Amino acid sequence: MALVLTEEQAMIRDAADGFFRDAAPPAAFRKLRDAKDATGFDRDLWRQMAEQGFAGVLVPEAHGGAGLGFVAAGLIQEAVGRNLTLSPLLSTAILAASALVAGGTEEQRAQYLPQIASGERLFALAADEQARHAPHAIATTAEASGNGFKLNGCKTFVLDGHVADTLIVAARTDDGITLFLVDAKAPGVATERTIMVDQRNAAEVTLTDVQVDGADVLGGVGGGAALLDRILDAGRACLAAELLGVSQQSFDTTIDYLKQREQFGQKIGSFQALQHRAAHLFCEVELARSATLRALQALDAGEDRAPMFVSLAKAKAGDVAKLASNEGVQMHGGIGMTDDYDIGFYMKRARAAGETFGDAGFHGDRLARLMGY
Amino acid sequence: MALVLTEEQAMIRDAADGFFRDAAPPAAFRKLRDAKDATGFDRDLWRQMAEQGFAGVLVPEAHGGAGLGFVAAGLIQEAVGRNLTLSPLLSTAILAASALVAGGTEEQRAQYLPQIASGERLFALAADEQARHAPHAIATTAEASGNGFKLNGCKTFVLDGHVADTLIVAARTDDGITLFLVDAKAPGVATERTIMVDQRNAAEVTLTDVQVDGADVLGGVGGGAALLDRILDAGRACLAAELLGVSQQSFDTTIDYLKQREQFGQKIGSFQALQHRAAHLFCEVELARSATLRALQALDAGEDRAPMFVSLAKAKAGDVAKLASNEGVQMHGGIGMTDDYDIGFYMKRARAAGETFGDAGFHGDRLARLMGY
Amino acid sequence: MSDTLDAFRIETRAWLEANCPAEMRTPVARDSDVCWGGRNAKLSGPQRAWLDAMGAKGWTVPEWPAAYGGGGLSKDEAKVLASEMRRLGARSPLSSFGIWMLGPALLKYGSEAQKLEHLPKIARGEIRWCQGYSEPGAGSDLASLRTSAVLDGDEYVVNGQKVWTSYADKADWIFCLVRTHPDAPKHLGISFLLFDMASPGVTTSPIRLISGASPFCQTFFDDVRVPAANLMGEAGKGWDIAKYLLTHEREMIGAMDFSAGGRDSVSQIAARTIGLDGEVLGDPILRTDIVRHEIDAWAFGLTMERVKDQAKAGQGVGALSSMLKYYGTELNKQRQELLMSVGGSDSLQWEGDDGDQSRSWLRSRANSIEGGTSEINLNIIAKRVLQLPGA
Amino acid sequence: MSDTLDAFRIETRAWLEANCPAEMRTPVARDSDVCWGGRNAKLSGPQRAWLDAMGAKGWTVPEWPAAYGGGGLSKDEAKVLASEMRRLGARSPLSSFGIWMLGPALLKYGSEAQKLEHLPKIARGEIRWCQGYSEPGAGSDLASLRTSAVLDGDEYVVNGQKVWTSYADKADWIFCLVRTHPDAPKHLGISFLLFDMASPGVTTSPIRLISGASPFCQTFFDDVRVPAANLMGEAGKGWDIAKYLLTHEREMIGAMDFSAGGRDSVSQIAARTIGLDGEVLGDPILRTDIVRHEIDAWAFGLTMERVKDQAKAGQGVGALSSMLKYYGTELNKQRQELLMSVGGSDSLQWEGDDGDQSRSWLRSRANSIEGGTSEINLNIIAKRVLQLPGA
Repeated sequence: MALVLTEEQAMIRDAADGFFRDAAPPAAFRKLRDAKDATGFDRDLWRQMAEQGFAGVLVPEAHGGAGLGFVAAGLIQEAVGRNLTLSPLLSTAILAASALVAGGTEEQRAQYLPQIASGERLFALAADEQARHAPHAIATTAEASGNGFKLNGCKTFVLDGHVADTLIVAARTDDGITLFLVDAKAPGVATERTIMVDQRNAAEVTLTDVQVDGADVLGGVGGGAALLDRILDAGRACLAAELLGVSQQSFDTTIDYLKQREQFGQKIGSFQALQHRAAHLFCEVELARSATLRALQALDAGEDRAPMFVSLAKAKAGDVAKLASNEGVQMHGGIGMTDDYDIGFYMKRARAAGETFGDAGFHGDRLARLMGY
Repeated sequence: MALVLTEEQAMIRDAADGFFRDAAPPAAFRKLRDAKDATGFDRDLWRQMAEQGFAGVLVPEAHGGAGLGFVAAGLIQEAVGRNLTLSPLLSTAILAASALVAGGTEEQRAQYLPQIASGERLFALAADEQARHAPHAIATTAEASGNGFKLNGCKTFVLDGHVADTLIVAARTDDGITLFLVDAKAPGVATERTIMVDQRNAAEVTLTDVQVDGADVLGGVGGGAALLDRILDAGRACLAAELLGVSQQSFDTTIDYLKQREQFGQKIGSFQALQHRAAHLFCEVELARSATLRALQALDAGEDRAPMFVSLAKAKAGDVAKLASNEGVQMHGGIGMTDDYDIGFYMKRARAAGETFGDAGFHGDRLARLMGY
Repeated sequence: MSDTLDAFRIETRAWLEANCPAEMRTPVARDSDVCWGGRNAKLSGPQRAWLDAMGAKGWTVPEWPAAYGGGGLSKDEAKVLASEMRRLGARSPLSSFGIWMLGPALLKYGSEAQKLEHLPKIARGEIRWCQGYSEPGAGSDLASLRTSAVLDGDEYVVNGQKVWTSYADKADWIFCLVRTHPDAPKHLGISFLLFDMASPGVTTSPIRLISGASPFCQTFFDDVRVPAANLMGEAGKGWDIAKYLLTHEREMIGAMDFSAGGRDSVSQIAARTIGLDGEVLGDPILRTDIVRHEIDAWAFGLTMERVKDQAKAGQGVGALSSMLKYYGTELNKQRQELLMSVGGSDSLQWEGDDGDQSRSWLRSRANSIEGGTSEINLNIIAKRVLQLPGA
Repeated sequence: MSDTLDAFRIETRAWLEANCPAEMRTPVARDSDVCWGGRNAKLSGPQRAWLDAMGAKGWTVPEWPAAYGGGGLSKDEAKVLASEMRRLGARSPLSSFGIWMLGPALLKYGSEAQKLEHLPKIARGEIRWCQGYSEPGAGSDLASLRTSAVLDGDEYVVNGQKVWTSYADKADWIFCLVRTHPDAPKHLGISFLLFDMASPGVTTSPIRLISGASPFCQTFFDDVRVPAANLMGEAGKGWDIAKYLLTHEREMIGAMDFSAGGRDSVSQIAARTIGLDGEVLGDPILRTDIVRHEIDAWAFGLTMERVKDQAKAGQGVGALSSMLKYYGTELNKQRQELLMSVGGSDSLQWEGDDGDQSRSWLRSRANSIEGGTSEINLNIIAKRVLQLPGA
């Protein structure tokens, strides 16, 4: 497959760029932050995103979605990254949709996928239990009980857990890990919202004797580990795309600033030391772009090597976003440290998205293991 | 202890600087290289070094040495590093002298230490058996035989093994590792010289049923591992000092070149990108200097933490010498790649000395383990 | 000599035991535990007692001359005092830009009248000072500042704007760089002026940083009238004083950020947080990054020690403040990046005490900007230390 | 169309089967396996047969027009030829700076007479070319070159010195940058001259590199007389041709150094040499460095692919040759540093075959210097791609 966008994909990119620039630019992010509302994002924006087909980007057309695939999803996430847009896109449209598409029964797909595409139901993935990503380290238990299971355990870093209607919970059953669809309002589910450094919302979710039905098993009993990896890889690739957007916007903003700001009677962009750092950063952003596109294509094609490409992309895009935003703040000097400028927001988002579902170290280690060393 | 040279040490530094600059500068190194002689260094220079007290720098005055200690030895090695001087200083005056001082019996010390100080006997440490430094991975065996032992095994990277009169061999005995003093001309000892990238000489030494006497055990049967660590730490700290000399000379040469060479109608030293890299390198060389001095002082004081300081110094000085010489070649441009200029010699020596007795990765790992992580 | 010192030690120990309140012998835990003094200081009873006792002896500034409110101690006596305070766990009675920055400059460049007026009040914590250096258009290129001071009779009339004035909203007086000679070459038109922040025409507004609140302000001067006698040093020679102070500041920031006393190393925190896998840290890639950082941090710490020891031994150390500032602050940023990685999602929290780590990380990003950027310090090393040619 | 291509493929396959000697179907193992052509070429029988057969069809340069000795193939046909040659494992019949560098420039800037004279001989490997660009005082600042060419009747008289002329001692002709207009601004006084290395007054001497022997020479011109008709393009406009060629060269070096076909990755070599400890490489710190390198190397490989794919799709890719040159050569240096670490003391050996690794490492250090230093390429990215202002 050629490493270029198809015409359809180029159109999606242009549409997403235009939409987020107009409807959810950094100024909207700032406004939401200052308002400190309980939702943490704009439900009206989410409705518009559903109308645009973004919420259903991974939902097959048969279930009311746009069925555009991962490259398209990545292009939308990249625009989100450039604009710092707050929305349940990742947790619902990427993670939950790919979970249901890959592991859902016919009934589950028919029930939930249209609700994802229409934007009416929000999901959250309750997998991590440790502060450092270790997806198979699951202590939450699911014991057989009645015609279903009883869940007990504590989940951390549950993105959008505070607003989710349905949780996807990973728990340990006799024969491995199993995923469950859990009503967030079910008895025994306690959710505590946490606001993160990047204004995203994560939650601590405590499950105490939560009763679920056998029909709520997602992907078969004991089949959760492989399914979880697929869901996480979908999320990681799209996070790589978002990190790419963060990098590109940090870079562009910084280059603009280098062309405007004067010190010592010269534009600071004329100083060779900054020029060389900017030129190096340009190369790094291009590398992150190539790796990310390849990972998204690999997911679309269902390649066996997709996990390798995903780890490559997440590691590289994460490191580059950190470098781009750090260099951005440093080259902005003092004003880069002020809340009045946006560049600091990109640094915060780079750090948080870089951490989410495994940082560059995690994915470097995973990649090496997948490659046999 | 203050991190400064004592007056005596400052005098030794000045004497060593003067001696090597006059008697064994880089031009002498080049001449020896081009002559391709079988010894690989200048025996007359070695005699002069003995007269100066350099060969006996670690030999106590009671045994005819100067008894100056490790800081002094490091200052001599630093001058060696600056001048690329070829000599058996490391293998004989540092490794063998510290082995005998730390582990020799009264008889062994009385026999060999004066011969080291006078320069008349050359030694080589035959410890490593793998291409990557792993000092306790010893497969060479010493089986009880007669009133002594019979040695069998293969040693690699034996510095100055081709000219040594006496080998210090590490071998495995029933109760651990034991060191032996072995006559290099004893039956069963086969030595093959190898010329390295930096023109130093290493040898492959094969031991086939080599018979040694019980009196040739150094440091007690089974006491070799701890003694070997002490000997190696002495060598590592002095190699750090040599690497510091390599760094400093690479740096100074490069700064001079930046002040002379013109391109685009300007001195290239006026280009800010090169200035910043040079300024960063300046800091790195200063850090290497501090770490090296501290390690040598720790050895002199016999501190428990000496191994940590030694690994710190070897890791830092090795990395800095690599950086300094690589930056040196790059900033010299094309001529830096030619054999006519000396800067390439420093790059070669930085690589080889950095590798010897553990590279920065080895010592980083060792340091982390010593610190408990 | 040693006998005299011993006597001084015994005496000092007794005095500290008698005068340092118990509450002042506990570690500083929160911002309000730090005593900055000043006209509007809100001090607890013990803070006030401790400051007054130490101020009266001049031991807030042990080595300043007694005539200016100092303790008049020798270097060795001052060391004894410091060690005895450490022994007791006594807090510093006074944190003050007056002590750290203005004082040394006043001692070197001030008139006798200025020294007598200002130094004792600094020593006793009566007046809190702030520093008026940077301007919106003059950051790294500080000398391009435009705040003007025009002589009108025996007063200067000051107009302009400063940024990054730490605690300007809490300070009583400001030491301020102003342009008195608009037509002179830019470094020669600058003067060093002292004035009361309560003067009509001075207003301040706080700057919000990415890490949340901040001590920094913007400060505006609108026809502020300052007696000409408040000029420090000669008119047009303020740049020399500024450079002197900046060098001082750089050493302080480099050293402070790096070695905030007795804190745990990254590896200790990581071993606690992540745990070991056998004998080594449970994350092999992060372990590599941590050990590289600690090698540099340790070698840097030894370098600070060596610089000090060489200075004591009377050996020239060159213009090393820029090296300490550059390398120390870069290391501190790296430390914070590593601590963020060690903490994982826990360290992404933002609100309340849980957000301490993320705020420390964000705060650290300013280290390589404030008090001379890393780039400026590399320029200085290249030009002053290495003597590389100008462009 | 596809039918025609299929027919071409069948025909080509048959021809190659018939004409490619068995000896030319084995991988290139040593320097002498590479055929450079030229008047003094020492070719084996099969090399000669293969070169002559391919040269006669113009398939050494498949896409050049047949009138100039080329194959006259379309892009798609050329791809078919390449894939059929790969299928057979056929070696390249001819390595040549004439094909890679001078040819494209001749096609773009040469006169009809020059094309007819030189291109067929390049295609058939009859004449071997070298490049006369750098001078001792003109490295990165190539345009400051001083080799002079003064018109004397209908001849130029050339005087001066070139360095880094690859294989000058083996080449038949040189394409050479000379200064024809000493008083013009430096970029405008340069011309592009072609001449025979056998001309009286041309001497060469090899340059010894730190890695041992080298293909590079110094070349001296002492009153060398060159027909004025050998000027390529307009007098004084040689700089445009030089820039065109340099861009070409940069892409080639960046790509070649990086992806020398099918070689093992560092991790494969490391796993073989060091071995695994459980599932992971036996050296945790080196493993970290290797995985970081491979992430970059892989992402860079994908970027080269993307640049090519975008070019095929007709999407502008910007002036990316500098990026490929800069990043590709830095990666290759890093690869060699890592391989040295993997090999430990074995890789420090110097003599004979045992010294291959250390010589490859030393050779790689030139990658970021030759054909435009990393610094020059960063300058170009900053200025041409990012449009940052000049100093």
